[in-house]
Amino acid sequence: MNLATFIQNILNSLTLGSLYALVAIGYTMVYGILRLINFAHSEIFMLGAYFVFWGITLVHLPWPVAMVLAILVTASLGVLVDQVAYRPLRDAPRISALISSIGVSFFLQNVAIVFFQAIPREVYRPAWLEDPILVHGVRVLPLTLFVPLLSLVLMLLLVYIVYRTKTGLGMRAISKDIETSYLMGVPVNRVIAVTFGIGSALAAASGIMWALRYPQLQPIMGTIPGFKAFIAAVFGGIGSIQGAVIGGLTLGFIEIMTVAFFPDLAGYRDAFAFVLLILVLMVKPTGLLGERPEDKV
Amino acid sequence: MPTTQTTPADDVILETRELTMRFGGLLAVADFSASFPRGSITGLIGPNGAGKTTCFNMITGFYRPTSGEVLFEGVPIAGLPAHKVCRAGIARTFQNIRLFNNETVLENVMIGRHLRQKTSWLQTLVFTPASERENRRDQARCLELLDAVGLADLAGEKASSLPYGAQRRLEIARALATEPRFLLLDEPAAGMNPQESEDLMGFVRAIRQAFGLTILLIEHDMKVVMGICEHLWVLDYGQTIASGPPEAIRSDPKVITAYLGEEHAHA
Amino acid sequence: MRKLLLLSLAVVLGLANLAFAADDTVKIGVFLPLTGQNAFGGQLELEGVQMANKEAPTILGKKVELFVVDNKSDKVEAANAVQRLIEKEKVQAIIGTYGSSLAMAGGEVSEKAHIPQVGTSCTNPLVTQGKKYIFRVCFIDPYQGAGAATYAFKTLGLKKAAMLVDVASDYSVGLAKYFERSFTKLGGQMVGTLNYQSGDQDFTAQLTKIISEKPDVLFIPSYFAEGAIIMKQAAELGATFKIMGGDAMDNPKITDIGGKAVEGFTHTTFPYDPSMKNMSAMAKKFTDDWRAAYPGKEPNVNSALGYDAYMIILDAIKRAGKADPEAITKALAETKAFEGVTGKTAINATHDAEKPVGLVVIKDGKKVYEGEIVPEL
Amino acid sequence: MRRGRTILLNVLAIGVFGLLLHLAEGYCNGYQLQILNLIAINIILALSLNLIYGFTGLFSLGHAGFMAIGAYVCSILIMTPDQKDMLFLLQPAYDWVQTAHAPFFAAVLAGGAVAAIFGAVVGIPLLRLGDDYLGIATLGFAEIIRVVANNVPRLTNGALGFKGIPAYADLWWNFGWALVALYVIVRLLQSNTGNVLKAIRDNEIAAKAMGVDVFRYKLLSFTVGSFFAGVGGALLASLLTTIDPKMFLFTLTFNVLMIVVAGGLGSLTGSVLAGIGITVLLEWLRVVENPVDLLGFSLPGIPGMRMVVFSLALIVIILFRREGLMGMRELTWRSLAGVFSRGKA
Repeated sequence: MNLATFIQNILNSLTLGSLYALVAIGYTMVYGILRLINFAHSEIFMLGAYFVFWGITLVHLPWPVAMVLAILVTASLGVLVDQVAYRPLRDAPRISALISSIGVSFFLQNVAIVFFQAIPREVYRPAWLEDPILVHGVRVLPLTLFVPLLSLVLMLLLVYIVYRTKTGLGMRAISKDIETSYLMGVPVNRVIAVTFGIGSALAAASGIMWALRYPQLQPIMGTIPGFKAFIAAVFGGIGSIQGAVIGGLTLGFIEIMTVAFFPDLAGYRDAFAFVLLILVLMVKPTGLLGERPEDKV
Repeated sequence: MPTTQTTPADDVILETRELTMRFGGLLAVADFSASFPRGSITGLIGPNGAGKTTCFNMITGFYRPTSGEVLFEGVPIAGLPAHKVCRAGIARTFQNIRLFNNETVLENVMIGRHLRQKTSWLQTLVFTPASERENRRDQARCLELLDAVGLADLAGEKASSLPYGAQRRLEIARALATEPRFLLLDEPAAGMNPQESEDLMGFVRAIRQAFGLTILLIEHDMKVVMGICEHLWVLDYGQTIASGPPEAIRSDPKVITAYLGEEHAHA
Repeated sequence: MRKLLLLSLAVVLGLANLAFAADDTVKIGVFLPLTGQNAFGGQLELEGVQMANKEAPTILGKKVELFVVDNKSDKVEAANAVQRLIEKEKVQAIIGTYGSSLAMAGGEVSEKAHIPQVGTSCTNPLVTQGKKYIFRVCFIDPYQGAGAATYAFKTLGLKKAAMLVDVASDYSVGLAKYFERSFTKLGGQMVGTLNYQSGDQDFTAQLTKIISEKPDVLFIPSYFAEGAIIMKQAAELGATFKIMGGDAMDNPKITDIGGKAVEGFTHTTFPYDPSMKNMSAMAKKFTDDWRAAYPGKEPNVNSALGYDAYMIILDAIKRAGKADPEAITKALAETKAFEGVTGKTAINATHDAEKPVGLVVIKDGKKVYEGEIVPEL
Repeated sequence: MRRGRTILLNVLAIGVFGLLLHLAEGYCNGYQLQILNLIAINIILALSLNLIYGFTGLFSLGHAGFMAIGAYVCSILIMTPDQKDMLFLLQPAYDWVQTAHAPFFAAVLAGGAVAAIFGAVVGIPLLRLGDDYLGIATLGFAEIIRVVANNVPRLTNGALGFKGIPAYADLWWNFGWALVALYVIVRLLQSNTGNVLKAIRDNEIAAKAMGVDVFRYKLLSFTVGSFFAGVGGALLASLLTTIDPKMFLFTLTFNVLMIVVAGGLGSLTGSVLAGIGITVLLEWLRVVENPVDLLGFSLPGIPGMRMVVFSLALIVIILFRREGLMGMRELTWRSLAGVFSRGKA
């Protein structure tokens, strides 16, 4: 493998990995607080991408405006999903909310199939993202840099919210102990709603960027990225934002690099995530940075 | 460290040697060395957070001690998994009652029988005489146990539907079903009114007699502790601060300090 | 609550009964993937069938009634769907489906029930193998793969080929094999075959590897959804080789989604395309009617195949003189020169349609029908 | 004696049921038979998952993987060598795959057994994980099985899968196996070992303190569950006569999970009832995709609508009846008698 190809692979990994990471954060935030695997997250991701499409083609909004609006709409949708499908189940066994989230996921995906139809749609990309720059024989698409950079900005913003704001404090309190948080006067339901909002906004942002990177809209487009991002979140230690980022990047690198170095294994690529996950869980049963729940006797 | 040996060493059923547990930087229990004469009722007392339940967890295999040894009838058992400790003949109850809530009272006790059963479920599949006989016998035995704790009438009820005191007794019956020789009771009188506590004392003495048990209990209710224990061990911040018969402990200034704070000790 | 459930059940059952049909109709069942992974193909084919039904609503003086069931791109559903068409709707013939594995799952049922089934675009040889009641209006993959290889090697003079294959798609795996077989037999060299799985959207690792192997042509036996992204990513990574594909890439949206990246892309197809120059009268009529019926939406080959599948059944009924399944089957097997939108069709001994392999090239953002090629096997 | 009466009633019920099957075989059309067969298979799958999750508390999402194993093993064994010769178009099968052959009963048993072996082998490392982690790891296992099936064409014929698998799985086989599954799981749960499994579900720590080797019993439950998942997969393969890796996507596991939850986690009769209900419901819902003529109005059929309604139903069920149809209760002769005598009163 020559150097240019190698650098190309690193760039590919970085882009894919940061997208996984961004989606993974949404999973990890909700899980950290509610211990819920929000299966609907991948459909939120898909809808975010579609909303931009509608914004541009139907309402003729400029691209950045459409993007911001889509993120806001998707965030509200995420909050709505929580209010309708999860909130009534807060005191129920956890499986109930899980089943509910599977139901919501099926529902949103099939509604999308009914209304958007299954035919893939094109994605508008601003020209400045598409024209490649040649650096020492390596073709760099501005998009390839734009994706990890924007992801980084969003992650930093999130870290600020979680560690520097009152709402963030509430989130951390709830994730430690929801009962006590109620007693301490944390506005639990509001904080959870905000969490869903932020998680969904991130899903929308990553959905949009995913659509920019892999330019096509389909009602089922969220399934596989959502799945893998969730694996990344568990791998990194679900509940931990840093873990989600590390997990997402690791997964991106492993998927790309294994194919790069062992092209014969390319057909097994979708299994890498799981093999990796199972290996890590064998050694660290709660993922890389996951906190070990205390075994209270 | 004050240790008073009241019985000859060969009659000691369980002995701990410098049992120590660290959680990260926290020293939960330090060098707990104690011995328990066969047939005795011993109390383990101390303020909240003193490390009493941690001692229980180390003896019963829920925690692997950082260092130290537990000898049960001369055999080292520290670090064995909990189910093997139970199999060896040590049973326990929990501070926060842990019943199998969705199952009946009788089923709860039957689970205690399980490790003494010889037939497998595959035999149940084809109704072999051996498994049928064993199940009948064990059910009868469990009903006897329930009778002994006064719950025979409630055998078919769901465990979670029992009143609090009955749940405590069920937990003890379930522990007895495993045929232990050493029984650890974690705050058996918690949440009981004086009359219930009084009954409990009689009950504990009775089961020691009936089942040939050695009993170690954690308890905060001093009336219970003083009433039935023949020997006490006192922990504070993981350290063993005193040990001896109840009367001696009652007047030990170190114990009073631990419980009531410095100024009371000299009052 | 329970009463409500019963009530709604009764309503549902009642609705089902309203859909009964009179005796003087010919019932044709349609099972296509209208949702799921293959939905884009199935939806196009359904529109073709429906348009044919609109144009030829009667045969032998009887009304032709269509029963459409979604097989959800799922084999279990496909078998169920056919079962339902036969048992519940009592259809006399069945159209379907897009996707070979779906056609095979449904075909087992039709074969057992002795109901003729005409496949639209299911190109795997196994679909009709050893079957009495299963036919198709498309050619098969060995033929198509050889066509693509012949065109690449002979016509374009490309000597080194690579492939990017969807290992989870029987269509993709099969077509790749036949392409490779013909290409190497003709004297070409395979420099690399890389795999992916249906639903993947990131192909950068595989493409980076392929680019480093410097092939002259990359053959992607993909479905259209993945194929378009593959080409887009290949362009972004600076690929300069020619890219070719099979009939599953034939979709009017390809230029919308692929943009500049699909320029020069060539794929084999069934001999129909709205951009065809010397169109047959039949094809011309279809194109005009389509444009009138669906303004703003270009016809495509899948719709044409759906249309042909319907028409070939009607043709068989006409020749048989009755709409009895056995008679239709017999007449279908004897089809010698059916004039379809996708060319003059003969059903051969293995129940496959014999028609030439068409070629489409994307030029200046438009699909251009290049002509036909006779595969050298 | 009550026990004697229960046995008598059970034998009678099986007899009546057999008669019903016989009648069904004569009077039902192929479509209805297909649904009946699917019901039997779904019941087997739901019972096995309920054993693992509802009764032992092991959150396993690996059912599709075990079904795939059972389906492939059984198919390889019941297809004739000639058939396999024709099937393996792209690459020839391994010799042992090519020559292996067994009668149907043995093949289904083998399918279950291999699935059980896999269950035990993956169970040993995975069952140490806590709930959600176990769920994701088992889901991962199922996905790995599917990916491997795609990539080892000499064993599985890759994406082409198997076609023309002999259709031995008729009503008698399917319901016969469903009865076997029901019997084995009921007896297992009635035994004291069953009590132990439920104890692990209710309170793992207390179970340990009662001398239960928790890991061993988890493994037992997981292995028995995997066995019947494999059996279900094997029967499904022979019923559909065609399989490929795409069939065993994780949505398959979710369908089974849905039946279990709808019936009630920890209720076997709930699983049976929900197995019937949901299989039938899914078929009925096809109506919503058909064009409907209602009082002169003609509504076009909307593809995809069925799953919209279905998922909506799922959400409504979980929101308004979260413990499922039966909760943890069972339908027994006694409770039935209770219903009837109350009805008279």
